[in-house]
Amino acid sequence: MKTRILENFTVVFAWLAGLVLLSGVSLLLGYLFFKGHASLNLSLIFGDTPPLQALLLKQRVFEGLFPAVAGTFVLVVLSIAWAIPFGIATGIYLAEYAGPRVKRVLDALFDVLSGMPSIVIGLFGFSFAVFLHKHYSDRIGPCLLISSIALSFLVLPYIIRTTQAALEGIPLNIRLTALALGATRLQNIFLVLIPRSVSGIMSGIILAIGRCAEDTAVIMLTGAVASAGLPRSLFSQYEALPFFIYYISSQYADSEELMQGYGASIVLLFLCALLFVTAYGIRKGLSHFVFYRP
Amino acid sequence: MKKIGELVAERTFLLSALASSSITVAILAFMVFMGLPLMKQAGFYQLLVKPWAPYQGSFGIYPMIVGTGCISFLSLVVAFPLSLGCSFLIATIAPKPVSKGLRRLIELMTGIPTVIYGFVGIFLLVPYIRELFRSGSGLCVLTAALVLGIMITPTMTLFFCDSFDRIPRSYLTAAEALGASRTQKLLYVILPCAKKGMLNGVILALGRAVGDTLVALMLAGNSVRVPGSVLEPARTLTAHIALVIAADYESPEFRSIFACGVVLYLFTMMVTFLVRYLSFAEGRRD
Amino acid sequence: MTEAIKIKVTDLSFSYRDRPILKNVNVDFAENSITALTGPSGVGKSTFLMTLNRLWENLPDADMTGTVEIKLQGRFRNVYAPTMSVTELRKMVAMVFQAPNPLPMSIRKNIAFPLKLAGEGNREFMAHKVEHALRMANLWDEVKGRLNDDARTLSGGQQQRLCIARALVLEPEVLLLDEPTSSLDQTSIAVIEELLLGLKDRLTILLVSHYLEQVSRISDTIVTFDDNTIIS
Amino acid sequence: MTEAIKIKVTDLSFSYRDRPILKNVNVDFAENSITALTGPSGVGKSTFLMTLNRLWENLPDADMTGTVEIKLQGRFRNVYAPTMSVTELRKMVAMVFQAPNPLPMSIRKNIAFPLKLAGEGNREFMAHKVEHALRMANLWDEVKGRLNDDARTLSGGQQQRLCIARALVLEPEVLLLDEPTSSLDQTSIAVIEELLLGLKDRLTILLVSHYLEQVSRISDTIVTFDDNTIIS
Amino acid sequence: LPAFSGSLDSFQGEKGELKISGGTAHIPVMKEAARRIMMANPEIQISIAGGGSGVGIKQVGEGLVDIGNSGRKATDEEIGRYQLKLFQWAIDGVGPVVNPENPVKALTKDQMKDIFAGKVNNWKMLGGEDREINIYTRDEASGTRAVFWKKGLDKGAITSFAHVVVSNGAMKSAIAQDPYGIGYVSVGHIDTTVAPVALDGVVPTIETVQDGAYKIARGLYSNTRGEPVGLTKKFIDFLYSPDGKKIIESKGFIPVR
Ligand SMILES: Nc1ncnc2c1ncn2[C@@H]1O[C@H](COP(=O)(O)OP(=O)(O)OP(=O)(O)O)[C@@H](O)[C@H]1O
Ligand SMILES: Nc1ncnc2c1ncn2[C@@H]1O[C@H](COP(=O)(O)OP(=O)(O)OP(=O)(O)O)[C@@H](O)[C@H]1O
Ligand SMILES: [Mg+2]
Ligand SMILES: [Mg+2]
Repeated sequence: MKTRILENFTVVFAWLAGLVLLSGVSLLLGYLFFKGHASLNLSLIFGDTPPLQALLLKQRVFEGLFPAVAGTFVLVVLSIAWAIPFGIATGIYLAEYAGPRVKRVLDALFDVLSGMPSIVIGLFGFSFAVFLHKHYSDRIGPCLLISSIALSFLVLPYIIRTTQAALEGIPLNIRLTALALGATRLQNIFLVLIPRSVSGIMSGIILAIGRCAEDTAVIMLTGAVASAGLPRSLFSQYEALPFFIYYISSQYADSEELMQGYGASIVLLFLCALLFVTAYGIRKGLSHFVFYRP
Repeated sequence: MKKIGELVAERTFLLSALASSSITVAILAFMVFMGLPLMKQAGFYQLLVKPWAPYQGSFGIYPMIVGTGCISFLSLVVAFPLSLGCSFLIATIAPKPVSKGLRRLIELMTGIPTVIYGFVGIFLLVPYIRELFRSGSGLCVLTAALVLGIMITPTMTLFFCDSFDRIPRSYLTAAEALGASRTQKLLYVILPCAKKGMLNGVILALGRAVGDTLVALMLAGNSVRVPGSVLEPARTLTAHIALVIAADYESPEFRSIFACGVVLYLFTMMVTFLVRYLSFAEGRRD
Repeated sequence: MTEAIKIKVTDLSFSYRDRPILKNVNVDFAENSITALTGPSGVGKSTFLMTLNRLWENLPDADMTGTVEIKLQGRFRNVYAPTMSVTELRKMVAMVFQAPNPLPMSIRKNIAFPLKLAGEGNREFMAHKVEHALRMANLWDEVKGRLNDDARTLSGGQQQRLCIARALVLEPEVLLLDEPTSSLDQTSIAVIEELLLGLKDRLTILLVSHYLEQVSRISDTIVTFDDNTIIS
Repeated sequence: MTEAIKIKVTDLSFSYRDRPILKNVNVDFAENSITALTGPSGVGKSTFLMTLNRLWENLPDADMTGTVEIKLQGRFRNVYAPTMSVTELRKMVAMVFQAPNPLPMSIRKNIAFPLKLAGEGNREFMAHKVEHALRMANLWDEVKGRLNDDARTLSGGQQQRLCIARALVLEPEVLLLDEPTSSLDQTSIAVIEELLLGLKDRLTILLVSHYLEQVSRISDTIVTFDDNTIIS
Repeated sequence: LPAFSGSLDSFQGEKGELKISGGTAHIPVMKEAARRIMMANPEIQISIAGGGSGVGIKQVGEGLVDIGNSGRKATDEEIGRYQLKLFQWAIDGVGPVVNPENPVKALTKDQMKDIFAGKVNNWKMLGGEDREINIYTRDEASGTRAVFWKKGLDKGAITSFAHVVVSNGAMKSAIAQDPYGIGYVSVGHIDTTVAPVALDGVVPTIETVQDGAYKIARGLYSNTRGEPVGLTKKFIDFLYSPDGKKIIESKGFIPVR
């Protein structure tokens, strides 16, 4: 009898938990859309500036999200550009070259890196910038370059892990095919193994993009500012969407600005969801081990 | 000719692996290096147990450690039952289509940006908590923990589901053939077998809760005091870094955030090695 | 057949993802006898067994039509009737698999597991049942001293007898065995065959086996599967 | 044996993670003949083939001792000598696996792949070689109209012949085949057997096979593996 | 004082980047001025970050930014160390604020000191609702905090119970959200979403600050390292121009004469 009660309780409990989580999240999203849908229009992004003029960089946007969106875009492109070559090369090294001992050590290091709180990486980036400023060049301070490098540290483990997993998942017979035909190790990697892992690596890259677009803690320490206009150079400060949302949430001046915050949240949410679904579509059953990120 | 190409490539891969992995080491080195003057002066241990009162010259991060502990523990208290329940639903209890849909949805939820949780939390949950308990400002440990709990639930649920999936099919078939209902299968076979994997999920989720900055910064109130109840404000290590980074670079305030960095770093390392150890133990058992 | 009929299968068809496995199978099985099912690999023998206790319902993309009636507690019942509880059915129509599949718990708990599922709480009664089942499976003497050891530490033959004991503990009316001896050595096979012969007057046994010798040694009837249908 | 020796294996031992698979194998293989390797499953036949072209070196935890000498370009060479380039070796000692493994590219590109690896750039020459290899493998007539189709759209037998053609395109001196017909139907098997017989005067062929009929049909010599060693 | 060379015309032909950080009270003025300048001359890029007065002084001193704003006068030590040039372009007050729903709209200075010290912790004790007082303060880098602490609380204690927010804007939105909160903001930031609290009978407004009735006042400074040149100089000049003064006024501060 006691067991029956336990079993029934389990069922009720499970449904209840599902309900709570779903209602929690739908409340979150519902509230966001309820509050923010009214602000979703072109002037949210471009303010009073004609969109075309803004996109062609002919005219500046002051009241809209355009500089923040552009800043996020540039930031993501830069970070990914740093992370991809290192990430893929390291993934290849781990999967194809590293001996078991080396691999154990490197694996542990990347595990630690992938579990690192992003604020710690931000702090590292910030103090590194200050360090460079003091000892190297007056021109360097917290800026786009530093932010993108710090962000690339943040997402490097994603790309390493997906590359490594994709390569290691290739069955032995395929691995041996080209080798038996006289391929060198490098030929095998680039002509057979990498082409077969493209989807895995791509999904890792897209996740990394999502991560870069979403992160706030790193950029608030390394160069994102309240107002900067479009980023001009690697050494300039910039605006970014997630930082904008954070900024608005704590210091909106009036309800209009607050509405912008809701709008920005919805835009960011859509952006991330889109990236996420794309990554998922590219590679179904993508492990969330890769998603994990404090 | 070709040999050289091979060698160059291998060296390149090796170098980039070394460069990438040196980041992990470099971060620790930097934290220690920057925090060293203060740690030397006050002693690392002293920093860990003293309060934060910059005007009295005390730069301890004890309140932040306690704040971090409270908020992340409480968020686990929120997230654990939710994740357990949701993973039960997905594993056996819900009908196939529902369970599939739920799983997709939860996977998608892991992609919601953190700042959005914080943003909605401020305007939705904070006033609600304030009026519900008629005490405090609503910016408190409880609010932060609730939002954080919801935030880490998807990750934890997926880890649970994962450890359920790893149970050998034969165990499940055995139970089914003996007339176990879905719930019984879950309670008497799946759950006992998946314990270790689930512990992994909990530890990783804890790591995530401790490492999160935005939710605590936006919702916990950031007061530099050991919270006396869940309705009082508190500051986490991560939020402390974000707040004090503005201070004078040479000041002990600024140095103290590197102590926070070191603590967070060591915690991450602990989580990582614990998880690795557990996975290793699990791998060996099979 | 002169004996009473225990299981009546009518017009049974089965497919995996629209690939037909069994087509219009009609067959009866006699009570208190051992029926051997043979046939080439992949013809659908294991699948057929699973249609009798509805175990296939947990497989993805599987589909079945037709009726299966089994005389349970004295009267014929359609096992696919909505009133039939699938967990009750599986307690009365027990199954043992090709590869022994002890659960990752002690020997005692393995045997007691079906009792626990049935909601039994009386420990003394359970201990008694466990002993009885182990005795029936000729395993008691070998394991009585180590009932708390993990069941996975037993040898293959012992594990298979454990699984049979576990299937017997609820006193089922039908016992389905899917190549229960294929992973065992000669001695273990002999022990299990003897065990089955001894169980025959209490149960109806359906046994899938590839070993023609074995089949002729212990079975009363032979049913051969061939290319989606049955030749008796 | 009266024919010239092509491959000389001396004191070969092999282990996976300290589990010995082959122990002190000594065997020679004659030139321009088909030698069949048989023996129970898991005894190390595939592993043995991989010691001849050093393919095992890509497996984790594998270890080997002993010498293998092959007469390449007219003189005996130790394939494990430091001066021996492993890629050159594999071009001269080609291998075909049990399951056909076309690369995910067009038929033409599959065949041309080893040429590409060897650094060949002349397109006309390559086209000519491709045709030649496909003709040798009795596949040309079947695929000449669809050289740009994905190789994975071919039937199993065609895929296996494609793999043989791909192995032949570099004009190797030794061809290792690991159960090349086990996943094929009777007609395909006959075609491939005929093909191998036709290749025999140009190549030394080593063929792993379980099918005794096949073995007796086409092989000149039979080497049987048994429990870590070889009985010829 | 620098010459009033200019309106926006003076930016003609300039280009390059100007980095500003520091005091958060300054931000609305900075943003508006930057917007005007950048509109007039698209070649100029001005970035504005907060951080607080301490950050402003420090960053300009270290050369990380071109202009570091502060809501307090830089100390002599800071001036000496970094060769700072101080430009005070407005007068501002720091006023205690509560939520408009809060009936308590006047306090004595002692009451306020007690509140911030945590001794008075319920609005009931001040004639309000029976609810705890939620105290909001600023982080340690804040000039607003420094001024309020010195002149408003006479360097009295601020309880560690207090919530910490990172900017004037954040303070305002926190109080606007919390009916039981009390905090302090730059007078320029006070609008209808928060209610100023009269201190010893004087309501903090521009007027009372200007005529000296309200005592917790301060200057808003823009600091440069060494004598400003080029774009930096023109920006500061602009703050002193008639257009600049209008902006300062419109944002609720009193431009210096
Ligand atoms: N879960 C499944 N999904 C899809 N097809 C399946 C599944 N299980 C079995 N099959 C297919 O159904 C056919 C019958 O399988 P079944 O296991 O019943 O054969 P069997 O007669 O028991 O063979 P064996 O003697 O090898 O055990 C086989 O072709 C098999 O490939
Ligand atoms: N990569 C590997 N790592 C470890 N052990 C292996 C590996 N490959 C094969 N083995 C083991 O080595 C032994 C010999 O394998 P091998 O594949 O050479 O056998 P085989 O004679 O070709 O058998 P079959 O006829 O089944 O193909 C087997 O016991 C196998 O389990
Ligand atoms: Mg079967
Ligand atoms: Mg083999």
